[in-house]
Amino acid sequence: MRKEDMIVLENKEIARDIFEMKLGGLLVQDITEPGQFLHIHTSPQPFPLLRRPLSICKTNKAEEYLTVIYRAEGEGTRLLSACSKGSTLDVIGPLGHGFPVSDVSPGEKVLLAGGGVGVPPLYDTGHALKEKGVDVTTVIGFSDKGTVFYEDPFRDIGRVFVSTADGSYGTAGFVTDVMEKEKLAFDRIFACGPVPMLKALETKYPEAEGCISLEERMGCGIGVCLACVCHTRQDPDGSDYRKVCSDGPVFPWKEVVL
Amino acid sequence: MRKEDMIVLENKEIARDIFEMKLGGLLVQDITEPGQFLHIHTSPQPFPLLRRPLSICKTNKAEEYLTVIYRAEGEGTRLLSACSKGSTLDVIGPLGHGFPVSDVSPGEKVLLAGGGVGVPPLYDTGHALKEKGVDVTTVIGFSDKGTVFYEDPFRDIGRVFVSTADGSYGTAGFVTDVMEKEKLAFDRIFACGPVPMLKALETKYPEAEGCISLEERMGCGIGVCLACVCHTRQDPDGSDYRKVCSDGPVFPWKEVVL
Amino acid sequence: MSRIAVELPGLSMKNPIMPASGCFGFGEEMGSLYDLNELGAIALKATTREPRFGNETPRVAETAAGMLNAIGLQNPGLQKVISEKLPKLKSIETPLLANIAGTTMEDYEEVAADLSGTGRVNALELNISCPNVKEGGIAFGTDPSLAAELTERVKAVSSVPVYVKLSPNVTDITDIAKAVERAGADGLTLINTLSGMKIDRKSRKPLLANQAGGLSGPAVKPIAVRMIHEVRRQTQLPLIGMGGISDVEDIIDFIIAGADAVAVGTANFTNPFICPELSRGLEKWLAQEQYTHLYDLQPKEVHSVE
Amino acid sequence: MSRIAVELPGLSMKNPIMPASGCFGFGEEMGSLYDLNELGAIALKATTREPRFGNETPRVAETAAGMLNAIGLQNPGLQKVISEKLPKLKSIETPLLANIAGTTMEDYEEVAADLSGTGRVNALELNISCPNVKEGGIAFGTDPSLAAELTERVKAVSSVPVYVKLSPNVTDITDIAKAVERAGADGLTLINTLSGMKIDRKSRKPLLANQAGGLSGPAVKPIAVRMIHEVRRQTQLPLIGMGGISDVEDIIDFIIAGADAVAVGTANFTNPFICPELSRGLEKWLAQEQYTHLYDLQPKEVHSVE
Ligand SMILES: Cc1cc2nc3c(=O)[nH]c(=O)nc-3n(C[C@H](O)[C@H](O)[C@H](O)COP(=O)(O)OP(=O)(O)OC[C@H]3O[C@@H](n4cnc5c(N)ncnc54)[C@H](O)[C@@H]3O)c2cc1C
Ligand SMILES: Cc1cc2nc3c(=O)[nH]c(=O)nc-3n(C[C@H](O)[C@H](O)[C@H](O)COP(=O)(O)OP(=O)(O)OC[C@H]3O[C@@H](n4cnc5c(N)ncnc54)[C@H](O)[C@@H]3O)c2cc1C
Ligand SMILES: Cc1cc2nc3c(=O)[nH]c(=O)nc-3n(C[C@H](O)[C@H](O)[C@H](O)COP(=O)(O)O)c2cc1C
Ligand SMILES: Cc1cc2nc3c(=O)[nH]c(=O)nc-3n(C[C@H](O)[C@H](O)[C@H](O)COP(=O)(O)O)c2cc1C
Ligand code: FES
Ligand code: FES
Repeated sequence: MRKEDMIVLENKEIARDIFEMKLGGLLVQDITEPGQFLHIHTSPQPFPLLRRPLSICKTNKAEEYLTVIYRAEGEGTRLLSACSKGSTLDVIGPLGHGFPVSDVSPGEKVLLAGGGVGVPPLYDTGHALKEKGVDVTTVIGFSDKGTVFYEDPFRDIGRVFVSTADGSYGTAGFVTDVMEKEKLAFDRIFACGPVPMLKALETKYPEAEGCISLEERMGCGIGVCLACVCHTRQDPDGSDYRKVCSDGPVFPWKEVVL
Repeated sequence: MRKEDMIVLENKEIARDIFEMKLGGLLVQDITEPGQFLHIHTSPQPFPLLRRPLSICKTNKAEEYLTVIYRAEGEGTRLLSACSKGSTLDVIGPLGHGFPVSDVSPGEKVLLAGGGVGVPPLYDTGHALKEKGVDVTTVIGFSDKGTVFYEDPFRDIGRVFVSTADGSYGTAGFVTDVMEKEKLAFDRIFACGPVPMLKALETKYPEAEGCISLEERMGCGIGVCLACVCHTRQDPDGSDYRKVCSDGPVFPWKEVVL
Repeated sequence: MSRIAVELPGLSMKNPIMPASGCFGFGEEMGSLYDLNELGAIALKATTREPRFGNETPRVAETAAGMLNAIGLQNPGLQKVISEKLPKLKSIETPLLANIAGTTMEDYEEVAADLSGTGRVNALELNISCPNVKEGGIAFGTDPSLAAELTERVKAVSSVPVYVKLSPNVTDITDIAKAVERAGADGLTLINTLSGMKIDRKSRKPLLANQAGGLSGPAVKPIAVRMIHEVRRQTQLPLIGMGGISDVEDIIDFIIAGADAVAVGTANFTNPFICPELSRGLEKWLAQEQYTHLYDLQPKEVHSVE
Repeated sequence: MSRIAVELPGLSMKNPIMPASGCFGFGEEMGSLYDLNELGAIALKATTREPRFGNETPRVAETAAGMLNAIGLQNPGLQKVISEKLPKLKSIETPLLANIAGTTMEDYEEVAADLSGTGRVNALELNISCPNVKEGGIAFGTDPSLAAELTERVKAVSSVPVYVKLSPNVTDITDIAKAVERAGADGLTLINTLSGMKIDRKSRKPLLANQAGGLSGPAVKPIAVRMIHEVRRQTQLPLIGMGGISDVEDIIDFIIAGADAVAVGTANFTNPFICPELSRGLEKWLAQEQYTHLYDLQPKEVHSVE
């Protein structure tokens, strides 16, 4: 982990309110797993006070840059969206544990399931899997046509299915609807998205092998404040927990309570 | 008075930590007297919370811009100094009452006495006086050579004397030292600068006709919060007062307690 | 019916927004900027029996997302408020909430009787919570039984409804709220400022001449919201909420927490036009979100004013 | 002699800066980022007799220049703190201030006796001011006689100096300060967080699962400075000041107001490296300004620790 003023190399809207930002800096060299995240101070001024966690989407160690994709929604992400090329951002990272690509064997069938701004960390993950010779299928869901992003980049990795909740693009419904409709089979599943989506997946595929990536409101991002804890499923006395920031954000299938 | 997003037309350092900023906008047309001021929100973000009062230095109604000169010192003025050309600033103004140029008769000898960032409002004042055919002499004092500004522009208006506290430029000492040394005579004096300078002037020239311009910490800038009051000299029961923002910032010689 | 009109004791407000006491003087200056009839009500600057100059300057200081003030209840005194200030507000229809302060119970009684007797004042706001004057009623604001006694005595002499303005500088704000409710208060306004201090970086001493001052602005909003939420659950009284309001979303937060109307203080300094802007913004937002009335935002069990 | 070394009861600090309790865990994570020997001291996360999971999430919310937290004293409990957490701090020399919390006086006594008995803890910090757990000692923090009794009982069983951490959610913080001073406290730490609430703009309900949370960060600094200034004038005890410190100038403000050392909480989240950065920055600033010691900043009559 390091704290660095990263340089904004690019920052553009790629779907409605969805921005893709390219950041350059040494920190890129420290990334060990796809699915790790950054904790970003969104303004050169002291406020907003808290950093914003954003997943690393794409890593390019050779050219020393990475990409994040975020929805400009609240105060902090709106400030991010106004950052101009050449400005710097105070970033700490890489943080947390990503998807365990090293556990996957060549030839395995891996399904990537992403919802909304949960899609980004799956991109680097898919890439790493493909390089290993894994057979990757991607199913990504969005609210509507206007917010769909990264369909094409994922095509380079394998088959891609898109759903929208309002049916304005791809299959109408949720990621799980696509999976049923297309009867997608897989040896392992890596998922990231809103909690209802993750819950639906764990319920439909209780025996699956795989991982989910979780979101939680954070203070420190590095494991000291205990803001981001979640319960574990195997926890008779209710005292066991995981920290999303430092134990996660990626957890084994059904390890934690959603 | 209006509230306007004025456009930053220019913003440059003209002496050590002293910036000259040109602002364009309709507000310029409302200016009625030299010595009025603006109340500026120093950031496009909500904080710093309070506006900063800055005197109007130069007015150009034809081209609809004005100039302010400020010392970048605290949080707000440092943010101002980072404003780039083309950006906008939320400004209210013109506020307060300026120097009563209309009271001055052609041919009168007027002395302008300014100290540090008290110099700016005297510039428009001098100009207006000169246009009326008044004989203007300017004495301006600074801490040291590095912070001297606007000596040349004032030369267009009349004679100019400069002092520095450390003697690194012009006469060593204060504005009052120059006035004594040069035996400057005047019918009227308009002064703006730090309180010790104003006090020294009122003490040395108790019978002078003239005005001073005062600074005080402000809340509203428009007369509602009573943050900026000062006592008056003729005030038997201690209840009389003036508001610097709306009764001033320019007051008749010896009207208020310094 | 209007989406944003609200009825509070003595205050028939066409929108739920009023400038907070001390942040609007007696309306003269703002009246030259916009039509004061656009306001839901106006809380006037504190009036005391005798004229007060207040504290020496500096009287204000900036803090992170907030400001400190130590004006010290400067005002021209009861007689001049009646003879000079109120007449200037004759031509507008907006209800007036007269903030009154004092050192003794008798002070409050006299000011209350005379101001309510003018006919131009629609309700009184008992300022028992000004942190900036040592003798300024601060004990009335922190001691439930004193607060209750004062409320009772003022109610006895006032011909208009009486609101009590609560101090946040207390261990349990609901104690005072319940005490003044029992004593007959018609409503509560909260919160006044939190006592704070700033050190001047140059002199290395307290910056304000009064040393301490009252903290207001966005910094205190979470404290204000929490206190309104608490008080709402402990009393039936109408609540006028304030503390850091500066946009429409802030108003919504206060209404959800349990306020029946709101006051805007410090934000008037950032933007003198804020009150009418907020009432237009609130109306528009409610229309967009298809609420028929502001109070539909409140959880059912919470809203207690009919 | 060092310009920034300070001596407080039990805490021989090479610089006046420690991370505040709850903002540094038990030091493990930060220990992998920098050498913990750079710190003046470390205030550990609250320890309770039994393990606590704490409140449900969301546990934090952002506010204007501040944050709310409602962690709820999550900790592994006394036994695990002794067997697992403290041993990991063996190799560093930095003094440890163990923050202890409980529901009953007996809880505090047991935790105090056992932690002070480990030999690794240099002083105790009685957390009688956590606003986030209903049973979490809040009454001890608001009632001077309860606070005094608790202090006395803990002093009786502790083999190390005892600091009492004061709550700002009180009418008069000096009452509690004086009561615990008389009861034998060795020092005071202040302030804990202010109780606040944030409404979630989407659900229109309190955002934190616990509804209310504790406000910290720059927003509360003026309140903290005012309270330290007040307490300094009413007691002789050493004071560890905190509340919104995020730069060297903030530390100077606290020292001028009367603090003998400071703690940094929320700012660790903005910048995990802040504590060592501040101690280097403070040293440099004092050298530049030619102070021989930090305490030379304090007005003579104020500083009372020898
Ligand atoms: C590990 C992790 C990875 C993430 N990756 C991405 C990503 O790649 N792209 C993306 O668009 N979003 C991502 N998120 C969600 C993102 O952090 C929030 O959308 C963002 O913090 C909201 O900030 P704001 O300024 O828009 O909202 P504000 O409402 O101003 O935020 C206020 C506070 O709440 C927190 N907060 C609000 N919503 C969330 C949320 N959903 N999750 C966590 N904290 C929240 C903020 O961090 C901040 O502290 C991720 C979250 C986590 C925990
Ligand atoms: C009527 C008037 C006209 C002025 N004209 C000029 C000018 O033309 N050029 C110029 O450089 N300065 C001028 N000043 C002073 C200028 O307002 C302050 O230097 C400035 O507000 C300081 O802000 P900051 O962000 O640097 O300091 P900060 O320390 O961040 O300011 C904190 C708060 O203190 C207030 N404050 C601090 N110093 C002063 C001061 N000396 N006077 C009033 N408020 C202060 C700020 O406005 C702000 O509210 C004028 C002041 C007044 C009252
Ligand atoms: C400059 C100033 C003066 C004030 N004067 C008074 C007053 O005279 N009487 C009173 O009850 N409250 C007074 N207040 C408190 C406000 O009415 C209000 O309760 C407080 O500022 C919180 O609201 P805000 O955060 O919107 O400012 C004053 C506040 C400020 C900032
Ligand atoms: C996330 C978080 C957890 C905290 N946990 C504790 C705690 O366990 N015990 C305690 O005494 N104070 C706790 N505090 C309060 C801090 O120690 C400190 O008193 C307060 O945050 C003010 O300082 P700051 O503004 O620098 O954060 C906590 C604060 C935060 C933000
Ligand atoms: S965010 Fe602080 S422990 Fe996870
Ligand atoms: S600054 Fe508010 S009255 Fe002058």
